[in-house]
Amino acid sequence: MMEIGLNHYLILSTILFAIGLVGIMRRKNLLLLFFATEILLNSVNIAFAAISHYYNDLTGQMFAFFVIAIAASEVAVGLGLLIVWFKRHGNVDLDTMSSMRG
Amino acid sequence: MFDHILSILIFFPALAGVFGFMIQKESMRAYGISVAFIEFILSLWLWFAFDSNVSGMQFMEQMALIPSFGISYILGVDGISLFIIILASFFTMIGIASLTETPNEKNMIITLLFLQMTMVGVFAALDAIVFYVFWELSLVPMLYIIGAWGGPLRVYASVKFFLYTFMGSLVMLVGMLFMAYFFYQATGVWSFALLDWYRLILPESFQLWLFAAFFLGFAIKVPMFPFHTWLPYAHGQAPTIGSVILAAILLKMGTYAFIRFSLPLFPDASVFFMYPIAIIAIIMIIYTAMVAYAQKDVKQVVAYSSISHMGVIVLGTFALNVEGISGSIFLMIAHGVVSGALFLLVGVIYDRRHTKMMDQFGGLAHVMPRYATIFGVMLMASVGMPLTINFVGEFLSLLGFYEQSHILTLLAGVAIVVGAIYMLAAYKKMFFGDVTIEENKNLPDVNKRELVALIPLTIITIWLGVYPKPVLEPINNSVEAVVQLMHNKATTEEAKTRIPDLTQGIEITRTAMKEAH
Amino acid sequence: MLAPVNVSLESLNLMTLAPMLIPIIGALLILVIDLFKSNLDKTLYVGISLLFLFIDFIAIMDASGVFVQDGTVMGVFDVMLIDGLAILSQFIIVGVSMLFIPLALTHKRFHEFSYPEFFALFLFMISGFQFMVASDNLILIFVGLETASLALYTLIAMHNRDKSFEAAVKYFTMGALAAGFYSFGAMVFYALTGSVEINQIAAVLEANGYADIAYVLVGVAFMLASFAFKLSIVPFHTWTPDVYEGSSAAMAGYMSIVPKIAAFIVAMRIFEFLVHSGIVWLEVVLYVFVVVTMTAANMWALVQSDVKRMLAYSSISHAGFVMAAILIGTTQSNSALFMYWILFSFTNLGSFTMLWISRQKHLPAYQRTDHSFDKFAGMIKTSPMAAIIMALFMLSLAGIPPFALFWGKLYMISSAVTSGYTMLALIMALNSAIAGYYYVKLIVYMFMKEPVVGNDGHVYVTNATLALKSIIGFAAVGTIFAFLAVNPLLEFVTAFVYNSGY
Amino acid sequence: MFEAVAFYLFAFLTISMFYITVTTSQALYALTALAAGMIFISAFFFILGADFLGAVQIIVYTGAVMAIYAFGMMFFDSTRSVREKQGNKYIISGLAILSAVLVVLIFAAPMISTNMTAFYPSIEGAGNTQEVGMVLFTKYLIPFEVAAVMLLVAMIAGIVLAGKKMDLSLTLMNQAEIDEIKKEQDKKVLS
Amino acid sequence: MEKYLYIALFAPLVSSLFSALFTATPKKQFVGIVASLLIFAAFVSSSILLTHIIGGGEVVHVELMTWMATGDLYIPFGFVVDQVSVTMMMVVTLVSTIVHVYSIGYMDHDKGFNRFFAWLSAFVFSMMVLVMSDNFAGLFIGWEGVGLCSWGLIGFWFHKEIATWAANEAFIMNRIADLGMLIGLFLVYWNTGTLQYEGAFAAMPSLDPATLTWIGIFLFIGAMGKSAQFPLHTWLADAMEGPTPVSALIHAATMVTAGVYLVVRSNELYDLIPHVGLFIASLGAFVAMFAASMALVNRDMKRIIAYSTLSQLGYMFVAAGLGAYWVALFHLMAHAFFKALLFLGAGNVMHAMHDELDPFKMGGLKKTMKWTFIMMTLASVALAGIYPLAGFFSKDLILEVAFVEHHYIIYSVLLITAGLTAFYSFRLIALIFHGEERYKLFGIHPHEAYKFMLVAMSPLLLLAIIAGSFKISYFEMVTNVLPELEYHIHHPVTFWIMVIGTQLFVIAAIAFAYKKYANSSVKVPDGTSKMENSIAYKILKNQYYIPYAYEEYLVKPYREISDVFWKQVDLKIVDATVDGIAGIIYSTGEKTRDMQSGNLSTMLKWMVAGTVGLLSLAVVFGLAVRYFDEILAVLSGLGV
Repeated sequence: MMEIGLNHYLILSTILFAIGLVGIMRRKNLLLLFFATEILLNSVNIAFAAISHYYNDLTGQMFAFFVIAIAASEVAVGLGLLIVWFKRHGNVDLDTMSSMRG
Repeated sequence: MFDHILSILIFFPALAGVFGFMIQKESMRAYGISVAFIEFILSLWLWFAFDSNVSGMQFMEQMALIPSFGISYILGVDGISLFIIILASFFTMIGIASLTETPNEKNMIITLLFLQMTMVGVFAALDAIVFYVFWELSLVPMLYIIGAWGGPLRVYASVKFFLYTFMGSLVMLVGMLFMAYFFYQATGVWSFALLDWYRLILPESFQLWLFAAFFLGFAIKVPMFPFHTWLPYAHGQAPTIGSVILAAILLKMGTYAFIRFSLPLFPDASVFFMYPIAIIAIIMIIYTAMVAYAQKDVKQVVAYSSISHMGVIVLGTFALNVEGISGSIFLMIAHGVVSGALFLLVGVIYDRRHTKMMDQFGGLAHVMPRYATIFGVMLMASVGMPLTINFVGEFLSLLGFYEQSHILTLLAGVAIVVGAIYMLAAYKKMFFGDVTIEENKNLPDVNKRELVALIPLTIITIWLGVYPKPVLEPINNSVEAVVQLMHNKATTEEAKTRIPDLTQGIEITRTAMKEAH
Repeated sequence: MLAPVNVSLESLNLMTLAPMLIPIIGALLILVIDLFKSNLDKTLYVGISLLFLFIDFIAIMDASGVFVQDGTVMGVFDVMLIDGLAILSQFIIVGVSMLFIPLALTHKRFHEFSYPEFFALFLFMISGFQFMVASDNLILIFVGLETASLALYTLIAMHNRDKSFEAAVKYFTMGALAAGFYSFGAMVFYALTGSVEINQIAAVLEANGYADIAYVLVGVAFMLASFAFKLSIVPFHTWTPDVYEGSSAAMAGYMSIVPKIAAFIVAMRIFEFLVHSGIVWLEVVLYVFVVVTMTAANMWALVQSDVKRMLAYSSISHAGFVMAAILIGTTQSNSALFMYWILFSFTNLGSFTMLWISRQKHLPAYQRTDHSFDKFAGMIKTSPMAAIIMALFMLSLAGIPPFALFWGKLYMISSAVTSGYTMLALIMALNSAIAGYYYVKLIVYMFMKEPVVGNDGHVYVTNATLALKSIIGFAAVGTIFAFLAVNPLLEFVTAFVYNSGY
Repeated sequence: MFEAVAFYLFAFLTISMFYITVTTSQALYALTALAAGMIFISAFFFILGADFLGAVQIIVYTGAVMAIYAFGMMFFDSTRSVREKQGNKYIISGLAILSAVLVVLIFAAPMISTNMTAFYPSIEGAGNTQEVGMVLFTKYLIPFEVAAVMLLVAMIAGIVLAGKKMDLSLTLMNQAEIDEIKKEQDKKVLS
Repeated sequence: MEKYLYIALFAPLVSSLFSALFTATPKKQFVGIVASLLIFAAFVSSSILLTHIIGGGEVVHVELMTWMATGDLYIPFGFVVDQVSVTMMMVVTLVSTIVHVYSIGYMDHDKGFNRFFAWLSAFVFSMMVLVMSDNFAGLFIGWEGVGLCSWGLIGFWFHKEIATWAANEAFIMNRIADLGMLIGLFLVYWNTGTLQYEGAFAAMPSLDPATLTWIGIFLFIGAMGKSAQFPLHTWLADAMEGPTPVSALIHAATMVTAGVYLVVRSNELYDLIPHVGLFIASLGAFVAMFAASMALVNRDMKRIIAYSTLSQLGYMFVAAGLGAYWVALFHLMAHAFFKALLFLGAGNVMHAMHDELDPFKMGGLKKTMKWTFIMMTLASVALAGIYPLAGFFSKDLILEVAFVEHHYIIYSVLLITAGLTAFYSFRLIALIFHGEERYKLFGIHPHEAYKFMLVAMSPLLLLAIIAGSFKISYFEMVTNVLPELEYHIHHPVTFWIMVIGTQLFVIAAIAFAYKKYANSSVKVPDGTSKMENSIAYKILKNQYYIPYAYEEYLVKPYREISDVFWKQVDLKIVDATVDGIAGIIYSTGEKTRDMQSGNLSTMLKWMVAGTVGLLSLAVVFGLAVRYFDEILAVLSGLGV
């Protein structure tokens, strides 16, 4: 228990990922929903860093690095989309977005 | 010219159809008739040039289409397909000639020309995929014809027709792909060429499955019980021309395919499935005849009668001997002529009264004697009166099957009774008695345009009933080849005995016959 | 201390980068032009894009020449991978893009095409897809994927309607979740093998004999989820109809082809070796995916009242159909995948273009959505030629021979048959029959119904310009005469797939 | 020992922060918790010796991403509590817990094949940043450049979407209106 | 001689086609005349052929052309004129010539005059094909052809519901029998390899008896239909709805005897299977009595004669079944003459009575219709078998045959029937021509038929009287091809007792009939008399309730089952299944489309759910692999 191995990190990562999933499913406010996606990516980053550490291999860090970059760009686009929507509708509630169905 | 006559026969109408877009609306009928006439002359030429002593394929054309997958454009006719091709071109011709005033006549004629391409293509194709292409493609014009010019339920009927047959043929396609794969396994080469496939002898277990796959496609097209329910709708809703071509040619695709594919490819399976199929055929014969008797709509009567007759054709096919198969092919032609004519006749009265309900008629023989006469002739042909075209086919089919099973033939023979019942009942309702309905009192008799279509059919009906030899002989020669092939390929003991070996004894009878003359 | 790294320029094989760089340069050029002189006409940008795509195409041809000669080429620290799959898929990507770009030249003005950014983003997106397919490094795949996706979200939103924003947001959010799945899956694989390169992952797993099968399966599950999203496999498909409906018809057509082929390539790379390693689980799951996707999507397509939405479901179904190739995993099936997709791209782009050409800005009262079925009622009476072409595309999609898609279906089903997936082959065939219904439904509307009062047929060509018409003509000719092209195509594709080891 | 304590501490902190993020009804709390969680994650990076990554994490996430989110939040005026209609909570928690349990079930067991050969091993005697630099600019040069393109795309996308370009629909306007707008724009440029 | 054969065969066809040309035009007298002349030409040719054959000439055999040839099957249009067929040809052409001529007068006022001759001549042609064919298939052509013409002629007055109904009934019933015939043909072909009489009969002796029995049975089923044997007899009485000349020609003289002809033609077969022959004879005897009994009480002139025909057919079958083929043929010939005469006479009466058929409404007509009276009386005498008229020779012979062959039951049945025959025949004569002139009550003014009609009938009268005298020469001719069986009752006393006894019995029956019906007390029955209310009378009146039973237990159920098949099975099961499958697919789509709620949150949930689904599968599988050994151990511990 006290010896922290790779599995601990992987489990932590999984738990965080699951929390992210909760957020994804639970949030109706799109902005808060985007927070949850950040959690997903971050949880994976921990695992990458840990694997990198335990394998003594840098690829994991690289992956984490790119994931951060991707997360950042997603924020830009996502917020852009939200702003457009907000300008038109004055809210960012995804329940209002259901003009297309079936 | 002869080298490519089949290609010309196939693509000439389509090409003409494409050019037809440029023709002015009023002139379209003349254009259509001339194209169909040329096509008919070409098909007659085909017959003229056809050597009826050769049992194999003639006018073969071959061109690699997708060599890496073994698909080639191979065409050819033998006695089996020759007459159906002629029938197809003939019916297209008289169909267009007798076309009554229709909205969008131009579209109709162009569609018919395309339909003709697919029909000829199906019967001339000797490559499974090419066959399949035309087979499927033929659904499209028919879909349009029924759907655009049909009765009140036309959309339902046409879509049902399309999807039902489409579904069946897709299963058949899977079967074809399997067949090609087995061929590939056996030889290391992909091929969809039918003549290549003929050389392949499959184990019985494979045959059974493949037979079943092909059967579904064919059975729906025929249509065999219990896959027949699309037909009454299709016929009931289709315009006259649609019904005529559907009954005369399209249904024949199924039975033709049985002879072209199922029998020679899967002789053992054919023997294995002979009894089940015969039972289905008998159900078709009796059951649909009874259903036909219950109909109130004369077109439905003819439609169900088609199913009933197709039952006899199927039965003859699965007699697996020369008499039966020749008979069934002949009956295909016969039924094409007769049911085509009957649908035309129904169309005649429909044009006048805009109803097909039999209780709306009665006593028509008083006001339309010529019509009644022609109808009577066709009726008698339909019930299989000797010296009409149908009898020859029915007689031979039943005769052939009698060798396989006595009791089933006896049951199938009930066709001649039940057929008479519904037909005579319908005739009685329509033509006999007094004219009770006011509108019927002044109906004009058949006019010239209708006679143009009906007289040739009547002549053929009698002519081929009295003297079927010119047609029967080429059929016979080709069928003998098929039967011999089946016998040679059969692997099970039962199949060997069920399918006659023609190398024995045939010479003797042939020479005996020649001496008799 | 670190020793300096010596890298010889030849060993980098920089030529492998050329096809991806060309669109990037094009995009930058467009941005620069816009900097200097704004408000230039869209034709300029269409021209530039076409030009660069054309050059790109030539570069790919060049690469294919190299491939034919030397086989698979790795480049730039073995990140780039130019094999048959990469080349074939790039051909499709760039080719379809070239067909798509002229669709901007509509008769009516549309918001997105008024901005040069659209074209820049479009070219960026293409390069993103190209990176995605031309690599077996999960990182580069991820980055390429995101580049393309982010650009795509924007392109959808730029259509500038409520529905398109909604579509973009939905797509984006689900894409973000899928990205999460992807990275988690990649993480598991990395944890298992210490590598993020697919061939090395495969090699390591092979070496230890899939000892940690449970781990592998978790990784595969997440990867599968993420690609199932991209490929719109049920139940990850839910974005597809909405996004297609929200975006312009042209864009929807494009989306049904290009992103999917890119995703297919990656899926092939990732899953193929797993399928071949005999993991029953994967086989079962893929089987279920294929069957459920085909069937369910078909059922939903049946009940649609909007043509575009119907086509959206139909393309889900097609994706499921093609997914079977990955399940089967033989050379024949993989070739069939390409065959199918190439033929599908013609037909599908054609049919979406037909919708695009008839796109109105203001909907009349009888029409609830852009392309409701009613709109096409009686089309044969008012504009016969358009109706016939539309019917042609529908028949091709339904798999009626001899039109394009039939040959794809034929080869695909054949590949199932050859590898013993008999039931699958039957299910595929029967699904084609179900699909027949909704394609025919449109034909029924066009050919067998009376036009809605007030519809004089002008609506069907409201957007028509020479460019659009030529694209349709091109697609139509391709659809009809596909049978002539099937053989060379088949040989070409099979050679490339086979030589790439798939 | 220290490592274990640190791991459990930060694990607890991150989990609680993220839990708050996804459950709180106050957008501001969520944002703050998220930022805190990000920082705690960077702690893991430091523990694991990925110093560069830790730094990047703090700068990019807490510095940039959170700032953007904060701006967004202000823009959307969602500082007050967010009202969200909730569907079936059991489905949500069930799915999430199930997924966690399932994965954990697998991850709890050690991997059998642990003797990995590192393809890009850490270099003896070099700092983490240097190592990262070495790999990033050789092996991952192309992804790096593509990431640059991606950021460019994101930037353009952000500008296009959030800027004025999407305010009016050119699709629905007629030519005269557009000319009007253009003229105004020109005026502004001239003045 | 072939020339004459062709004339005999094709003259009727030409006649038919010629008349057919004018079907659409109003009545043309010359159509009837030309048709009659052509038929007469056929008659002349037949006579020439007959003399040729009698003169010991060779059998004329021609093969016109191939009809069907496929596989081993070879069927030509071949025709043969031998002793048997020439007899039939004579009968057919003679009676038809007379009927044609008669019809010119009878159909004088009918709109369908021309059409009538077309049909009638077509019938003659079919009949000629039937009798002249040299193979079973050709026979079948004629067989069906006469069926067709019979249909057309029974339903000639197609505006009458009952006539068309009767036509259809006749056709369908014949078809049922034809099926049997067809099966017989198939059996012949597959067992002998040919359908030519010559080859087939030659091959038969070597076949096993079971097969032969079946062949015999099926061919006889065919014969039963045409010859209206029980249980397929009902159509004949109903067929009387057709014009009377038709009844005379088709339903008395020619077509109905086709069955007898078939049996006679197949004598070589039936000789091999005497048990079937016995069955035929028994059935014949039964029908003879059965039909006669129905004739006793019937009140329809034509139906009475029809039942009498039926009864006489029974006699013929008795003879044929017992192997006395030439006797059967002889009776056939004789019967044709007097029965046709009887019918034509009845036609005259009908004409005179304005289509009234109930003899009870006539009476005393001998004054106005003298010639008809004489003819019909003589015909009835011939029918009753009184010496020296035709009936005596032929009918007595059949009784003798039955006696000699020791079939005493058959003999006694036939004897009783002979009495019944005499009774009902003269009941009819008495009611029509004697007694009160009851027709006056109905305001009818009867008149004698045209002269030329009576003249036309006269040859029949003559033949009915003298036909018996041909017996010996006929016997000599026919036995060239038929088994040469002479029947002599060995003891002359027995012979004379029998002959005289029979004659006395018959005369007594006639006397009784006259006594009962030739007096002035006969009234038009009103359904109140005691006799009319007796059970026996009702049974006979209703034809043993057989038509009723057919209607109730065959026709109605058929109609109802058809309806059920269509409305319940076809629409509600078969079609509904197809539509149901499509419906299920469609409604599944309709029901599950809510999955696409358009709400992003739901979509995300679906994605997560999908992933979780995949994961759970993965974990189950993964754990199963991981703990494979343990699971195995547990399972084996459980004893699985």
